[in-house]
Amino acid sequence: MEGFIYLDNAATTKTAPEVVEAMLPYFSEHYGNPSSIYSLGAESKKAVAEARETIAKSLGAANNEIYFTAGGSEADNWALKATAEAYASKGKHIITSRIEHHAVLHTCGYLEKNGYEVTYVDVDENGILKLDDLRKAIRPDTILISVMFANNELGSIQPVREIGQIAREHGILFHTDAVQAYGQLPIDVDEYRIDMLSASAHKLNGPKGIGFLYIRKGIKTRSFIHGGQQERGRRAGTENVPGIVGLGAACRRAFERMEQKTDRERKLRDYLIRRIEEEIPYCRLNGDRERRLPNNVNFSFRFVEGESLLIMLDMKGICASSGSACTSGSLDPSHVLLAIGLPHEIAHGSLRLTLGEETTKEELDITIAAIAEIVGKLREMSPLYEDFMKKNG
Amino acid sequence: MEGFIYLDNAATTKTAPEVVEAMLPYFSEHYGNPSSIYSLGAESKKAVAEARETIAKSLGAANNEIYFTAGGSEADNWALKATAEAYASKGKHIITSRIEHHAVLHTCGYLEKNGYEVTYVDVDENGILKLDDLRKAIRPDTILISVMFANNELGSIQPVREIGQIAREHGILFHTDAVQAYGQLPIDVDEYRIDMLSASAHKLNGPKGIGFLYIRKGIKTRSFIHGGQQERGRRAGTENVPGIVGLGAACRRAFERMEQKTDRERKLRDYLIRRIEEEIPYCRLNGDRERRLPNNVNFSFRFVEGESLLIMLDMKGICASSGSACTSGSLDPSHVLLAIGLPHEIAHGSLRLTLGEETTKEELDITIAAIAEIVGKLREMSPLYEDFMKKNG
Amino acid sequence: MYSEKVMDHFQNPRNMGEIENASGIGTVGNAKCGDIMRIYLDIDEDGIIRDVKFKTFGCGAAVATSSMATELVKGKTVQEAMEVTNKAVMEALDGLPPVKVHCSLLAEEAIHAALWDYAEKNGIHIEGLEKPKSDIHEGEEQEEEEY
Amino acid sequence: MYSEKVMDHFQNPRNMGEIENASGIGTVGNAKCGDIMRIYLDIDEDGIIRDVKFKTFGCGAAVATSSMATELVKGKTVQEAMEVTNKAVMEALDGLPPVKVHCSLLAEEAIHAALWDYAEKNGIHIEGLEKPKSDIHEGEEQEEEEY
Ligand SMILES: Cc1ncc(COP(=O)(O)O)c(C=O)c1O
Ligand SMILES: Cc1ncc(COP(=O)(O)O)c(C=O)c1O
Repeated sequence: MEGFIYLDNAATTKTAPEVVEAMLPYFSEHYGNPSSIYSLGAESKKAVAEARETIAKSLGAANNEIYFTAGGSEADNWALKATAEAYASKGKHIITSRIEHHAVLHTCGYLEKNGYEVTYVDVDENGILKLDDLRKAIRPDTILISVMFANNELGSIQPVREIGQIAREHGILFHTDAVQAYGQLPIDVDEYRIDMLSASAHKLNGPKGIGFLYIRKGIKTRSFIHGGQQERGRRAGTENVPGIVGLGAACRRAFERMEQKTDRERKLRDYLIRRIEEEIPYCRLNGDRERRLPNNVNFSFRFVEGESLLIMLDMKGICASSGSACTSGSLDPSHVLLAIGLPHEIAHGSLRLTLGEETTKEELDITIAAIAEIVGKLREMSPLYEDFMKKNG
Repeated sequence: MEGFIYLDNAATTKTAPEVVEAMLPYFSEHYGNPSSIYSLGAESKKAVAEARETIAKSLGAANNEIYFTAGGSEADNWALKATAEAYASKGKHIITSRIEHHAVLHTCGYLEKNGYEVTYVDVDENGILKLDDLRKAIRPDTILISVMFANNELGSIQPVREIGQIAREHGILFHTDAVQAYGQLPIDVDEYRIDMLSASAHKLNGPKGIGFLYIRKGIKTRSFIHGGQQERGRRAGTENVPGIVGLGAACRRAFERMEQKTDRERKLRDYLIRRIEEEIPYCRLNGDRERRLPNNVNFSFRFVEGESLLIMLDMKGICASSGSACTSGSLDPSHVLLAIGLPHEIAHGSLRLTLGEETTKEELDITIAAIAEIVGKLREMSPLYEDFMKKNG
Repeated sequence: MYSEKVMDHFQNPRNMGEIENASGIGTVGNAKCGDIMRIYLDIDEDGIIRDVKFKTFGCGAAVATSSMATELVKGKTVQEAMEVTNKAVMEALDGLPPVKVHCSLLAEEAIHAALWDYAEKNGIHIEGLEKPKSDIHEGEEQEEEEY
Repeated sequence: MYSEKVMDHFQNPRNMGEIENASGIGTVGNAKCGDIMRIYLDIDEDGIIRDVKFKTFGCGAAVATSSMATELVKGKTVQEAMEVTNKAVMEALDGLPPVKVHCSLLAEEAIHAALWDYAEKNGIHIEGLEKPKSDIHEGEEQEEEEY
């Protein structure tokens, strides 16, 4: 793949070459099992401990509050299912939002089939949780509030501080899926009163297949994967040492350059938004203009369908996405776009462009021109546009 | 780590440099999300499909019967929990063996706490399942038999063909934890009537943190990790593309050279066994002499404690293990050694040496001399040996 | 995910556009489901489809099947056009991914809807033609239960 | 996992061996749990520990704590030896991993058992000394529930 423009960093990122470099010795050289007693294992163990410490520090957490998982989905499943199990005697009610990732939503669906009740709190038209609705949803038997830190499609940043406060006041646990936010926004688990937090390395220029769950000390939990004594008996399975080292390296890297990187991306993002709004008619910015991830741009183009747009962009070497990467292949428009009140046909025409550390202004200029051309072409082809122009044109 | 002798290949193996080579392009070059629509994602998708096909072929299975997981433990947890859930209406009884890996045993423990009944079938003094006891354990409400293909401590190969036959006759599902056997022994899921099979890449010179679960088509199953539509909606989470590619490469490699590799290891194994038996008094070979993994050697040395032996071997640059890598740190001797009837004090003195493709006869000669010296030294220090010699010497 | 033929018809759609004063126009699908197809037919006195155009709002497969369907009916008699099934469209495109089969049904339906319009306008009966359904999104292939 | 001091005492155990006709011998632990320690004391008429030896079946920490315990009591009076607690042994070894703390208890207990034997043989009473427990493996630090 030469000369393509990658604007799908919310789906996954390029693993930074330094991160791969850091991982390499742990495949064929220091390959010992960290649970073993000999020196070869001790090297792996040390590497795992260092990664854990880096991550703990990045969140203001303690080392033994970090548990490695195979990614964000496992962390979300673990947080919800284990909490549900451990606190079932207190209550069986869980609160979440309508715009969570499927890893949370489908886990909630599973819990509903198993005797739990779930309240899905609405968001406003910008994709921000309605705090009043959250307050109203709380019941004596509520055991968990799970609201994402920032949404993967809209980039909308949730009022995590307020949610944490509300949860704490009511003695309810607070889990946040920070898969999109971690590494982009500063997060302090004490300041935000977060009890559990999920993250995934491949969203911050780390490798795929590794992530972690932060669990505040003192919280009752249960294992999700049972077996060996890894992760203090909480998560079985031979440690993915290269993956953990990669996650640690990606984390260190992301936190070192966070301010500089996000400043840069925020400027590029706003440039991209402005030019699209100026140059392409009948478009709508989805998500909050201010409370938004620095790298997220999401537009709906009326009369145009997302997949066609994506394929045509791909033909020009531009990688983008229409809604969540996970839902492609499904025919329904994304639940997130519907939750902010977009009509189906407009939701179908959404385009998500998510910037990365290598994104340049030149790439965006090319992309803007490409979108303008393609949207024009697809509208020419669109019976909806024809009807609209006949009525209003 | 220079000049060490690695004899702990049952715990984990060195990732083969060619395998790492195969993975590398999928970190920073073809890093696209396989679920995405653009060409960058298509390359990842193709790589994943190829790995799946390699694995399916190695088992005589269909491509869509292979589901990638984060390793053997997740595969075991998934197989047991999902089957328990899906077949609960048929019955809540599960049969397994006393010598399973903790990933199976602790999952069984979890299921027992959740209303399931588990029968743990005994093994004989060589660590081979007692088929008569298995037959007797079957009840009308038995939904699953889970017996490992080969044991991780003793290397004892289980009568999988007979178990598959018995399970099929009774209309009971058969899961086998083949984490130790896959890549060492030829396995055909139809021939052995296996309905589900777990494997883990890092046991066959592949990377850590990736494995798979084979699920025969037509079997009712449930997701274990809920979320996105990856793995045909069965296992959520952005695919660990480099890991999957590494697993595929390790699998291809292992099956290409299986005969030659295992012939070689079998010879070395038998050489090691013979010399230890000849040269070190008061030792006992644990596990079956014939029905044994080609790379496994497991001895108990009376009057000697395993950890001390391991540390002294490590000081000479020899990596070995005493029981399962996962249980180190625990004070009890391994449940497997107790299951074959070893008294505690003898179980405590066990040493597992597991050969790998790079093991040489010279390394074994050095190891034998080291063991003889260390066992002698530790016996000098042992009050048990003192008492024994006073009585019998 | 798409065959080369599909990609070709998507990139270079044949017969895209409108026909003024068409003999028959059919629009099927709905925006809610993400695809709408409109077919314009120009049919002469002998019942031969002289010209055909389409407009489509939808995915790559929707565009490609519209384009191929127009190719397949162009120059045909009305009765011959009735035999252009979704299977014929799919085959001509070297197949479609399972989740996209419904697009080929939509294309068939769009032709039928345009023919129905032509028949109504001209008060004629076309053998085997039924009033078009307003929504053909039913019975999609489903994975087995997920939980 | 072990400190350098522990490794040193494990690799080069001090006072390993037996004493013929020892003034007191104590054996504690049991093979079932994986560690047994035996202490031999040679105590002179003034109640001073002239010599001490140990034999241990057990892990690295068991060997190292035995070795260190013998070092700490050697040359001491019986009463001084009574003050050699497991804490003192651990500190002298720069600490032990949490799962190995019981080894230091075992070492303390082994000294006490040998002193008890000495006291019994000589019909004397040692201030603060209790009859040794036969098994000291109790109350290990446990992780919280696992399921
Ligand atoms: C027999 C057996 N089952 C399961 C496992 C667990 O595999 P993993 O560590 O890859 O999760 C292992 C190895 O640790 C094993 O030897
Ligand atoms: C908000 C959010 N949660 C969870 C996930 C799942 O993470 P993973 O794919 O690493 O399992 C993702 C990304 O796919 C995400 O964007």
